Amino acid sequence: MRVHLTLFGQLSDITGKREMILDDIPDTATLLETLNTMYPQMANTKFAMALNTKVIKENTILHGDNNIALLPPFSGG
Amino acid sequence: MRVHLTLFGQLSDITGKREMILDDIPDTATLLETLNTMYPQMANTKFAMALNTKVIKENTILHGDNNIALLPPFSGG
Amino acid sequence: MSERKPKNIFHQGPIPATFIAESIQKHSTQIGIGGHSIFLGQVRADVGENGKVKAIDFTAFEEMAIEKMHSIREDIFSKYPITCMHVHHSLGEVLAGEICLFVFSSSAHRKEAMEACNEIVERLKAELPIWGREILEDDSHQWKVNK
Amino acid sequence: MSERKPKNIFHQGPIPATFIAESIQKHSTQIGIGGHSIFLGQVRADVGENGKVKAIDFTAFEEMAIEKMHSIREDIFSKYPITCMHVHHSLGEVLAGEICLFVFSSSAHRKEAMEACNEIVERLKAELPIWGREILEDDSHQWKVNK
Repeated sequence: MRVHLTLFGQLSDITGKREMILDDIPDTATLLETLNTMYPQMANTKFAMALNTKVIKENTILHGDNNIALLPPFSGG
Repeated sequence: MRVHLTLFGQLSDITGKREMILDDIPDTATLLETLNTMYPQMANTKFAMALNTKVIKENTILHGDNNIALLPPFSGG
Repeated sequence: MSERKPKNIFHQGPIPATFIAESIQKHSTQIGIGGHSIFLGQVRADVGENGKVKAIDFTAFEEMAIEKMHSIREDIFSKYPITCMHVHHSLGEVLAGEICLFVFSSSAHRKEAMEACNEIVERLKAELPIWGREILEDDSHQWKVNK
Repeated sequence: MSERKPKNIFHQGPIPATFIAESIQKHSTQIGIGGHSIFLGQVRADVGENGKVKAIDFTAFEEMAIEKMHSIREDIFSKYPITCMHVHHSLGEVLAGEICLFVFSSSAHRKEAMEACNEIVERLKAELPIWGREILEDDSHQWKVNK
């Protein structure tokens, strides 16, 4: 499956990117493994994952097109 | 002793006056008796008494000139 | 802290929104501030058994109110690490929908500004010798009662 | 209450004091309101081990933030008898001393407006996907951490 990934906060510093497209990602656990291989520093950063604006905590099987955002701790206000 | 009396809130409605001067008032208990005789309606109204901006609760002997204010319950804000 | 002098808190008539904006704007030079808490009292068109309130005419024992507000200010500054606080209260007539009270506190962190602001409002309503004469739509009046 | 639609809360750059004044002024027609509670977040020139903050550059996951703010709004309206609430948050660069957050709630009686305002601020800081990139005086940056 194709993943449109958006990276916020310090994750955009670590990856040097605000957005990425990744193909052949069957589930979110695979996405995380792939990212950790590409950017080992990400393992040191706490973040949540949102699929189409909903935060997901468990491994989730992906279908069709997927907008996934990686969210470091919020610091608005 | 002379008392410069200032009446606030509903007390100015009851007395029809914002200020009064009363002579020969030896203490605050006498002041209250005098006012209750002049304006019997005042007995139905709750108020505090301030001598020169300080609230007094006990009968107080008056000396020299005295600025006394009668303060119904506050309703600012 | 004893160098603070009593400030006049009274403002003739309603407090304009532009006055509030100017007060906020003045704090932009104080770059240690992280949060401002503001409370505004607005004259409410209360409907009671005698009719609907169209305005409140405020009077105060000004000298005593300013002294009392000064002592509240000293207490608040010693209790909360705030940067500044400002209080403005209307005198005279304020129409329903207009602002009659403006309380403004600022601090490095939000909680202190909010707690200070709330406490200032509670204390000034209870302790300042100010009276509101509610003017009803038929031009009769009644004295406001704070709950 | 389900007819309320998600509102955009984002404002490009700092929130001007005049914008706040206009927002206050608009409420003068709502004569059932007795109190307004306002919280303003101001960018603080924090000094840390890496230097002094001169600005914060805010980014947000806007779509999610607006959805989330909508659900906070529904919760607040069902919990407190408030008349209205407004939230505005900056995006992009906001200099130290400038306003980056404006939360405004109004109700007939003061306590509800104050409690609602405090709760909105707490929840939005914890729940909205917004990030502050602190720009230091030497033009390096670090990511803001909310306590």
